[in-house]
Amino acid sequence: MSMLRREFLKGTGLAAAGLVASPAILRHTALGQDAPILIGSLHDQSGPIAATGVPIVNSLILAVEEVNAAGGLLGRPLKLVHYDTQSNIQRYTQYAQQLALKDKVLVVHGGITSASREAIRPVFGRYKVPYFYNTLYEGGVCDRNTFNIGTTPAQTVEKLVPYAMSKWGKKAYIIAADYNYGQITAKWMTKYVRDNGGQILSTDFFPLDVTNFGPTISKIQAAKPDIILSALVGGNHTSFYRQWASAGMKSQIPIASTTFGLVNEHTTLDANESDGILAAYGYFEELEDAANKAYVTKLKQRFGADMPYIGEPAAGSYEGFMLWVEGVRKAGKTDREAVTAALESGLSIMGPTGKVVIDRPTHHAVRNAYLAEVRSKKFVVLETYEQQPPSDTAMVCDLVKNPGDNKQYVIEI
Amino acid sequence: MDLGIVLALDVLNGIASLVLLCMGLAIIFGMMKVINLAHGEFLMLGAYATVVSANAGVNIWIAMLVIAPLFVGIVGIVVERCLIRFLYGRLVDTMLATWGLSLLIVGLVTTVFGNTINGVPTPLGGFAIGQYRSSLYTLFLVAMALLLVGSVWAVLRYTRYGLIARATMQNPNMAAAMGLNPTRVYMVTFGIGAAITGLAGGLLAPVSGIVPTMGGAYIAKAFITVVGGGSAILAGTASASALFGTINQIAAFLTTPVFGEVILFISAIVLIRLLPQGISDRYFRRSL
Amino acid sequence: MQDYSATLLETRNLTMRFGGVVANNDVSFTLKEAELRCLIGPNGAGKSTFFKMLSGQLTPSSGSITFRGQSIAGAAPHEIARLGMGIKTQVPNVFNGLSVRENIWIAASRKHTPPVSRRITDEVLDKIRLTDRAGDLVGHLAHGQRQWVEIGTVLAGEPDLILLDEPAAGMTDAEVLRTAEIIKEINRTRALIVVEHDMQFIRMIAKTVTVFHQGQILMEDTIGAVMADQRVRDVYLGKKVAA
Amino acid sequence: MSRSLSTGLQLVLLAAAIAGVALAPQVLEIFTLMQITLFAAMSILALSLGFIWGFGGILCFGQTAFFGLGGYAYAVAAINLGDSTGAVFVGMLVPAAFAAALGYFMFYGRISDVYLGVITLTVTLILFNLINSTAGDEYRIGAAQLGGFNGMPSVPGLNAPGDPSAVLEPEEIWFVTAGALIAVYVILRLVLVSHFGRVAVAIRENETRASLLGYDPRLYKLLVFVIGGAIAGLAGVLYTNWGAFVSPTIFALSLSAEIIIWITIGGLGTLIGPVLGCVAIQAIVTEIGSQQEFNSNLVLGVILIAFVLLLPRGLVPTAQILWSRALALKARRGGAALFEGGPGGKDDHIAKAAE
Repeated sequence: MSMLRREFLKGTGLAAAGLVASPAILRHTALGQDAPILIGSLHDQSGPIAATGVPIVNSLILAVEEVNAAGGLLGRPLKLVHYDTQSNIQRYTQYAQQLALKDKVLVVHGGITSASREAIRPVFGRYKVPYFYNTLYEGGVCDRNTFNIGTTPAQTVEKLVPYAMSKWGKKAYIIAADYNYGQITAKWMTKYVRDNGGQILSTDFFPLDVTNFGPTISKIQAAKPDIILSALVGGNHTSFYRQWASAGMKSQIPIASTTFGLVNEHTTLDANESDGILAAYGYFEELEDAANKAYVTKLKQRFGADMPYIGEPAAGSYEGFMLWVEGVRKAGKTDREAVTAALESGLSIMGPTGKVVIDRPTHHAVRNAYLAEVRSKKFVVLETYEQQPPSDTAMVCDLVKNPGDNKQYVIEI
Repeated sequence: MDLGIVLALDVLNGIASLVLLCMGLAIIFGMMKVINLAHGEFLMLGAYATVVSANAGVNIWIAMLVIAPLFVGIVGIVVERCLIRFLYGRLVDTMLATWGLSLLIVGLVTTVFGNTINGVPTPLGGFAIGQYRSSLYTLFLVAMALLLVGSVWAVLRYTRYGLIARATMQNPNMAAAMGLNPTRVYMVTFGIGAAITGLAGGLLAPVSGIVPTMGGAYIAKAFITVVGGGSAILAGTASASALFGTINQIAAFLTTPVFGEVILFISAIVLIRLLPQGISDRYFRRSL
Repeated sequence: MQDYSATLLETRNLTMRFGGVVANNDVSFTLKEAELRCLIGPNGAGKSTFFKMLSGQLTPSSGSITFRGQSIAGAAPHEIARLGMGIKTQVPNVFNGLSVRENIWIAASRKHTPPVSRRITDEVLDKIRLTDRAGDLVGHLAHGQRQWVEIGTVLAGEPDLILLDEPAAGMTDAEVLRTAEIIKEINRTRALIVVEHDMQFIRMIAKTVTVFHQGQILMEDTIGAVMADQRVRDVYLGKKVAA
Repeated sequence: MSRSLSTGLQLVLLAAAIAGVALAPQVLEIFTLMQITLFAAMSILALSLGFIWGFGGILCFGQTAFFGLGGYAYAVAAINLGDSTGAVFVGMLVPAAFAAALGYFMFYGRISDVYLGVITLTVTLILFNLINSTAGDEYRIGAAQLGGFNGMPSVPGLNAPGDPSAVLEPEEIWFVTAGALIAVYVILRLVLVSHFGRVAVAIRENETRASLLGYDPRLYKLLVFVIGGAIAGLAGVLYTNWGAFVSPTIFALSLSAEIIIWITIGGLGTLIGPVLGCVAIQAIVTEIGSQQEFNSNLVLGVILIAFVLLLPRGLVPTAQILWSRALALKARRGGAALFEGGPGGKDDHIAKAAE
């Protein structure tokens, strides 16, 4: 197993050598007609957030290879300049400056947590490098230089909560990670539970390093909810599902989550710990359409059987990348203003998740949302919601009216 | 009433987890005055050893109770031979080296196994107390903690190694004076400390999320508990675990886990301020 | 003019217990201005514990200490030092990582301006005969020389009362002679209490001797009377037998 | 080396450093300048712990508590005041006051050694946990939203004193940051040759002896701790200003440990050592992220272990020892006495400090 893995890594390293350029080589690249178009990538490849970062980078590498195999962009090859941000916010800022000022990339795809996005977004704004944030997040970013491709709560929570309530009951107990994403998602959960005539028994927040959920499980039992709405995040929080199942609670109170699967919980947990959990995202690897099948097959072929589960962040990054490529094609040049205008023109691509369009007023994506249930360590997609708009961010953001806007709004719910 | 029993179980579980987490660190710190910052990674290695062997078809109990401590114990001895033994008496250097070691282990495990690994389900299932349900595995953890405390006590109290260990704790030159090879005593001690930590990792594997960086969530708490407990390995670890475990679990139930943690930390500071040498030196002066 | 009959230091019923062990029991002790007193007694007689209580390193279990009429029992060491007491401890207690000159200078400069401190430092260096090693790290010196450095730091602080715990230990014969000389010289203006085992040395300097035994004062008299006393002989003989 | 010569040499080096800072924007590209601005800010943090640990003998595992408080205090004050000038002082005063309270609690409570380390570490964890859980809207100070785990984005940058509209350019921020580093270095040097500094070092050497000579070790340690806290706060201010961003990871345990690593690698008991160690490690860690072959943690782990085993005294003391050996060899040949230590020759302590 380990030998295989090492062999695989070596193979990947060699294959990637020509593609993921060493920045040292890039320092003296001439910007000639045949010079590659440089595309920046900032994702965590080590540390706690690497579980999300690795599939994203794999997906971007695939996207670059596909474009290059098809003759490149405007006749020029693409080259990915990637830095491992090491799950450290300071590295994000450092490498963002490096991408903008030294490598002089034309676009950057990057950032996983909202904290990392907010650290680098101003850097790209200041040095005028278009920035794509492709991960699902809490919504509210309003910045003409930034494109947010991932889903926001209005696109997923709005579907998940009523579905779970109609299936199981009206009394909900919310458990969420204690940071902005969790806090804001919990607010949206609360809103949709109330809108559907339900009741919130309690909302508990957990710092990302909490591993012992014993007291919480007792507390939930004391409250006797019909459903648990979970926005727990990360490896440590996976403990909750384990301890919940081992207390024999899984058969008693069902769980619906907007985060289950982000760090492959459905594959790392045992089937009897995870079966029946509901989740909603903009993408599932199990989607049946042909575009997705092709995408998944290519990724698995390219990176071997060890390619982790492909989640929304990886697929979203692929689509964000392809959107920018389409924007450049339509504009006929790589100039920032021209590409932004092209992207704002209602341009769309067909990605693994289906059709993706940039919503002009918010710079978010109008895209499909899916609802799925875990069965035998796989997601089974139950519902498809076509072309969901980012209606949450739309409440606060209108870049057509205020093109100079540049902040993340907290949406009053 | 039922809730009271469930709560009491939570508290016991909190104490038992702390005892399991800290014992290995306490032995290494108490006897060798080495602060092992790779403690969390030893724990992680124990969990990985369990999960990998269980996924390879080994019986879960053997994976947890035999393979995990054995594997991490061997890792501990290798680490002691290759690294720690050059640094005895240099507290800060050992911290630096074990910090480096912890990064190295995280990096190695990530390189070999990737960022996530398929876990093992919790064995044993649940049981009911009135209308509440709790996990039998929790009771098993409590029993294992008791067993561990009992065995460490018996070893220290009745075996030749225990005698040597106690002598070394009181006076590092004692072992040499008794005609023993302190190098071997240290090597064995480090190995045993590592093995116990591996066991703890194995025991926690079925109830934790298992990722290469999981050790980071435990190291600070273990460190604070061990120092708060004082120099007596058993009395110190047990009493500090009991105190902190109770405070943490009750505060977490009544308020939120954040305040559970914060209150635990504040009580640790108050404890150290009141008893600067740790609990055991104040109340259990001549204990093990 | 100093009043040489005035009391400088007085302890009343001074007692120190460690758990069940009584290290000092009911010690009442008086020292006059500019007096030189020697303390003798076998190991474990409580001399060092007595010094530690005087200098503030230990807080007495009960009893009082007055220095210049001020109660100092339980005061912090630096407060007592500021009142004018200096101590050379049994184990050399110096700044090993600093040079000889820096050691002395630190002591001298607490209450003096830099030029005065430098002058005092030079004088003390001369007195302890380490001028030519002033730049060396104290940690690199021989044991006897480190004793000298510690005595030097005590002198540089210009205390009115100096406590010396085994000043001659580890010194060569010549150094012992020199120590005795210095003690006598200091004693012209200041009071001293000297703990020592070396009876030769005691004979060189002693006027009045206090004998400690099992934490208590056994007797207090001139050197001649003490040496002639049967109880003292028994104590020391007993010690030899025990050893 | 005579004292006057070493003072002269130091002045020459200082002049060279100032000239280097002044010329840097001319010769370096803007990105490199921003990178070394960061290194300069971190070097100030390294100096703060290098001072209290190397010269005050206080091993603080939680120096990031003051660093983080400085960063947050600056951010909150700058957002509320509009002008960054006052905010810089707030960013130093808050951590200094916090260090004073914490130091009083520890030193006057006679807590020492490893217990001191545990308390500082625990305090840092508490701050991290508390700030981390301020994600809700209700946690705001004036106009500043604390933001929990995500931190506070768009922190106003430094502006010309009194004129909030004149936000400094990267070159000017470089001058301010590097200037602050030099100023802190010079101030610490002066503190160390002052009476206060020499007593503080004496207390590090032997606390009992110092108190028996009439110095109150608690007071001196407290002052050293407060100075270190204020400097760490300044580093936090400059760090926050560099990234225009502050988040709870500024309190992270890993950063606390990293500072200790900088100092150990550079050389404890020197002032230049922590700076060199900091720059070296920061540069290495940054470079690691540019390569794809190995996991970053793995590389850093190997480097640290190699350092401890091969160069336990740290870079600067090892270089000094080699240098003095070379000189001694020369002296023996030439028969001249080159060494004359004396008060103020702080580098005498290196042998000890490297333990």
